[in-house]
Amino acid sequence: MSDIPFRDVDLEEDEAGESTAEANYLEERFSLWSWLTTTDHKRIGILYLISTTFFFFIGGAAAVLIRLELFTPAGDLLTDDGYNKVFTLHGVVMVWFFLVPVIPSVLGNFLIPLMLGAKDLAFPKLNLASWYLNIIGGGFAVWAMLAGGVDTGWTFYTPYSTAFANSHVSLTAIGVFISGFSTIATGVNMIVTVHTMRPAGMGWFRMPLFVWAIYATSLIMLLSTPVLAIVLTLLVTERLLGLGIFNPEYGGDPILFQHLFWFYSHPAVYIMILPGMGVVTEVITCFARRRVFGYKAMVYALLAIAVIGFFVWGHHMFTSGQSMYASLTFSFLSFIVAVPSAIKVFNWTATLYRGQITFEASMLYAMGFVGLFTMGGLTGLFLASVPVDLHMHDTYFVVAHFHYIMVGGMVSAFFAGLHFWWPKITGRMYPETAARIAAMLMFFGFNLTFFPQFILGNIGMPRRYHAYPDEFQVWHVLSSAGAVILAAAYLMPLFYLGWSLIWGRKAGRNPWRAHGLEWQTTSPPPKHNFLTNPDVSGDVYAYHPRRNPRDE
Amino acid sequence: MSAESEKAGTAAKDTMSARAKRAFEGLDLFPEVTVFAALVGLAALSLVLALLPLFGSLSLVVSLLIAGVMAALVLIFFMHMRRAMTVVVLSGMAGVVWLLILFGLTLSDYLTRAGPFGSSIEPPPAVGRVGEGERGL
Amino acid sequence: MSNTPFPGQEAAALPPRALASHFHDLSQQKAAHDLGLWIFLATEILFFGGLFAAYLVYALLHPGPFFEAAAETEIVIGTINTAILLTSGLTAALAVKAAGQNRHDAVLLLIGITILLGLAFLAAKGYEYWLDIHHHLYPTSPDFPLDAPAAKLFWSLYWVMTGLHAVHMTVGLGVWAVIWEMARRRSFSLSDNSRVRIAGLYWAFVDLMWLFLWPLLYLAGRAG
Amino acid sequence: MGEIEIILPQASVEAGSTDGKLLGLIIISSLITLLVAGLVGIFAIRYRKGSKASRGRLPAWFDSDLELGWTLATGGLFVAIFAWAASQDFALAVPPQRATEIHAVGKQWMWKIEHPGGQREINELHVPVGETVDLVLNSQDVIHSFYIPAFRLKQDVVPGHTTRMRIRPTRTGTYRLFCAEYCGSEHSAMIGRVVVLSKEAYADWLSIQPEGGDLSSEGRQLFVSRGCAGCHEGSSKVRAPRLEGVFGGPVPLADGRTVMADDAYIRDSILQPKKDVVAGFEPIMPSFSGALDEGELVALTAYIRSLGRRDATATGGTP
Repeated sequence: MSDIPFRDVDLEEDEAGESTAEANYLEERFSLWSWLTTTDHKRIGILYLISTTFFFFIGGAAAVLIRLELFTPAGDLLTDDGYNKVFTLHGVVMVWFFLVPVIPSVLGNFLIPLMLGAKDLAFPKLNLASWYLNIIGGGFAVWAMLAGGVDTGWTFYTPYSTAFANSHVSLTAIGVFISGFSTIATGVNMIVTVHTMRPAGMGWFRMPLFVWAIYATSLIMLLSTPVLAIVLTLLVTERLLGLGIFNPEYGGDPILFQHLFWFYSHPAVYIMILPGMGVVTEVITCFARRRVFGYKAMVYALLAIAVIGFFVWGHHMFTSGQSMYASLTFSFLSFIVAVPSAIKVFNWTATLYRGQITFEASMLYAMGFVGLFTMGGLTGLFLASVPVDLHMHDTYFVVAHFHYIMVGGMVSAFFAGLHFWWPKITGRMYPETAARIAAMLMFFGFNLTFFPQFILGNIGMPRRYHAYPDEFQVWHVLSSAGAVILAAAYLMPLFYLGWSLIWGRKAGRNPWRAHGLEWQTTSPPPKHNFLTNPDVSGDVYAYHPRRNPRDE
Repeated sequence: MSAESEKAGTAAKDTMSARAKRAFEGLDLFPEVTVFAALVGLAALSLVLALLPLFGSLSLVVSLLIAGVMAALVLIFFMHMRRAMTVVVLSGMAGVVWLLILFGLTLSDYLTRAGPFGSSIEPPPAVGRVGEGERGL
Repeated sequence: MSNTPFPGQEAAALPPRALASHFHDLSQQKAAHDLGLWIFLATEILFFGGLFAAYLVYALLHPGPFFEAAAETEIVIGTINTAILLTSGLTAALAVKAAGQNRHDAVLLLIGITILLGLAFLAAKGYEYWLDIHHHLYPTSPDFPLDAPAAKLFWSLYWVMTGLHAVHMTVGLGVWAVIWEMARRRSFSLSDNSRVRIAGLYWAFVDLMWLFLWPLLYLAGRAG
Repeated sequence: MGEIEIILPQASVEAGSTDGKLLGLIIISSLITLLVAGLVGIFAIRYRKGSKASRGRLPAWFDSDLELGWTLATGGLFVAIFAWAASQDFALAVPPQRATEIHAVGKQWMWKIEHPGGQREINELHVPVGETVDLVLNSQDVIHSFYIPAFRLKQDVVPGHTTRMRIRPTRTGTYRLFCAEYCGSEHSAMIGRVVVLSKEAYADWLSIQPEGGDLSSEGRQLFVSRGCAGCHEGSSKVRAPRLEGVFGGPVPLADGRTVMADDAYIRDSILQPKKDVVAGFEPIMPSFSGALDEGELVALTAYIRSLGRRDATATGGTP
């Protein structure tokens, strides 16, 4: 890396150069039909942005209902079945229709070809198909919700889901199954693009870490999602056709369902966090004006998480009746997978050292990410320890832990990335003050919502309880209060980002003076991404704390 | 264009065999046909070994080993894995390796459960199957 | 320097249908298509892999009744189908080879035979399903002929495994049919385009899965 | 029976050692969090844009040695925590010696408990302090999970499985019992109490319970009334193995294997007689699957166990 000559970003950028011969991708054609049949990766990214935002607010509405219900110990707002359906909806929608696609399919779609100097992903039609599969799958989930809901929890444990639930399990499972193909299609597209469409001169170890993160994520998507697909197929055949792979009456083993399910769902947790790590890396290095610390270690850490993440699924099953020897094996491997995560936290922190730090909204989100991800990761160690997990499993401690990773981590990272690349995506600057306020409000609201849940879990409050004994109330009240703040904070970007679309200042090519190839083209980029060949000779992390072009 | 192909279609009826002969003229059928013969031979071997009481409870393992050899032939000669890019070979192998991860760690539970093998699995007292056992008497 | 991102001039020299606009040359496009399909096949291994894992676990938990149940499958039809599939694998492989040499008539003929063999497979499979149902060999049947509960585990797996394989066959036949029609109209260049090669790879894979289903479902439990 | 204690007490042997590990983890992770957050905060202030802090090149050791050091340190720390956590005495593993067995059956949405003397209770579990009790757990429908926060223990109750949880209460009092695995509509109502009594109080409590009949004598009645005795007893032609002394020892099977005659084996033999046939006998026993309910099975098993205990004192261990 160090043998690449230091080249800083072009200082004399011409804002006048925006009036180019080719219209940008947003203005190229306007009709709805042109959007719905587009094969342009940037437009598909926008379609994904719209659909994931839609699902985020459906899932968010369910979360609000959950927190309102838990404000009092009695189950007074919703019926017990109603509550069970709401938390299932929250889980299904947030996991499969928001968290899994949100960064790979929105930012990944938009940015991977740009970062690689390519015209599009390798399979543009497949890319569009993956969006349709995603919304068809989501359509099934919403249909199930409107038809009366589903009450199995997002984990679909048998035999409850196969033989006892009277709700729309099959419909939901089919929806998730379809969305799984969308995930696989995205994964194939990303991997093939990274392998075959890098420009000459961009070796593997010169790729931006965001590309690496999406690459590692895609590996997990491809190797885990098929197992989810088959386990859901078995679930649906058991419900609809009376076949009985997990039926205890035939000697089938419900624990086998859990093995197969978590073979997907634990790696899926890494699907939901690795892209966030990639985003945060890009943001921190840019606003610290410092070359990312330990580039190769970051790459190897991503790949290590992707691979070792497949060896740890049994830590969800310590109390399930699985063999204690298996539990200890999985426990050990779960501690091992924490090491690469620790490497990443260390490297982000070290990147700040001797930097020239500014605090744009994306930087605030990214710094929040580092803190919250650290807490989420460390509480994961609690759950990886067999004796502590025997106490904490299926309590609110688990709920708090994975929300620190998923919401504190992934959602923060998504907002960091959305703000960071917003000028590139829309050509407009967002209002910085409003964005900073939203970022800080989210951090505060998030901690108020979820920190009390660690305490709840510790004093024994089980998950998925519609009503609960009185002694837990004080912590639930705090948590619900935090949720109100969090909900308000999540609505804010909708308004100020919407505002910026029309009234925002024009961004220019490179408002952050960042180094990736995506900043070499106009904002928003033209249909074929680059009007002239992008210059790949520079180092994407050639930041220098003493020469900050943004001082001009 | 279409008229032409229609004409070709009618012509084909008359001289099917002649056309077929011409279609294959000079097309090298090897190594595919050889490999096919080997596959059929292996399948026959597998069938015979499965029907004979030679290997006892390992019989299925033998069948699967033969299937593995057949799969390798298909991969190498029909799917041209030999000539494929390294990354293609790697991705194919990844599928198999991850399958082994799935098997291995799942078995780490089943092979080490407490008590005699599998003893923690018991059928529950199911309703509605009364008397089923008597039929076996 | 064939790898420059924007060699518009080079691309213009090629037939318009063969090269998509976002690739720079045919070799890049071929690499992308091959890799894409192989990755998809790797996911298919894991898709069937979940079933193999279930088979493995239950064969270990209930060896007796599981293999007794396996002895009830229609081994004759299963074996005939194995032979049919192997033959169709040969014709498909030859079709790919012929396509690489732009041998139009041979490709049409070979794909045609492949399709007919695939249809024969599905017909035999359908007849077998009819026999199975006739013998009450499905778990919800009140007259399920085997006593041991675990026999129903085997038969559940039998239906799911063969059913999914048949779905894959059907998809493969659909792909072959479309390609056959396109090839008949000569609407793409056989050697420059990846279609026949990709379909051939997919077909070989479906073939390959059957090579494992056959011993697991038909040969198991026969000895002695 | 006092009020339920709401500040989580340590009421079992496991509670103390689990809490020790928990505290250790809290301290370690708080320190790491403070370290990371502190460094981020300090760097953010010290190296904010325009500050006077020096921004020279990083020293050479910073890049590689520090990274390696941090990686090894965290790796070592994590492995050490694993070893510490794994060192806990897992009562969940195969019980080394037999203890009082209390059967619990989970069903939507209640816990049915049965004591060895036949006393039954619902959503309440009375146990003596200072003794070891094995809870033998079965489910009639879906997966439940038997969770006693004050004991820091939970165990899933899985249909088709018999799972066990060894509890060792150390402190009298009344504690919460939860179902921790989501089991349907009234999951949150599937809660109860665990009452830990002094040994005397437990004996008193047992004596005032309505006569449920001794579990094994109940089993004896079933053994006769269901016709088991016809083959497994008496001096008639040997059609079936005698069951005296069988429990707790090895049983040679017709196919050459040997199994340990434990609860699971007895249940299997009743429900699926053809699965493990004893060497020297014909597989002629009919299945009683469906003919016996969960409670009757438990009673029969208890009777056969009582037959075995007479001369099987030396075979306490399980494989």
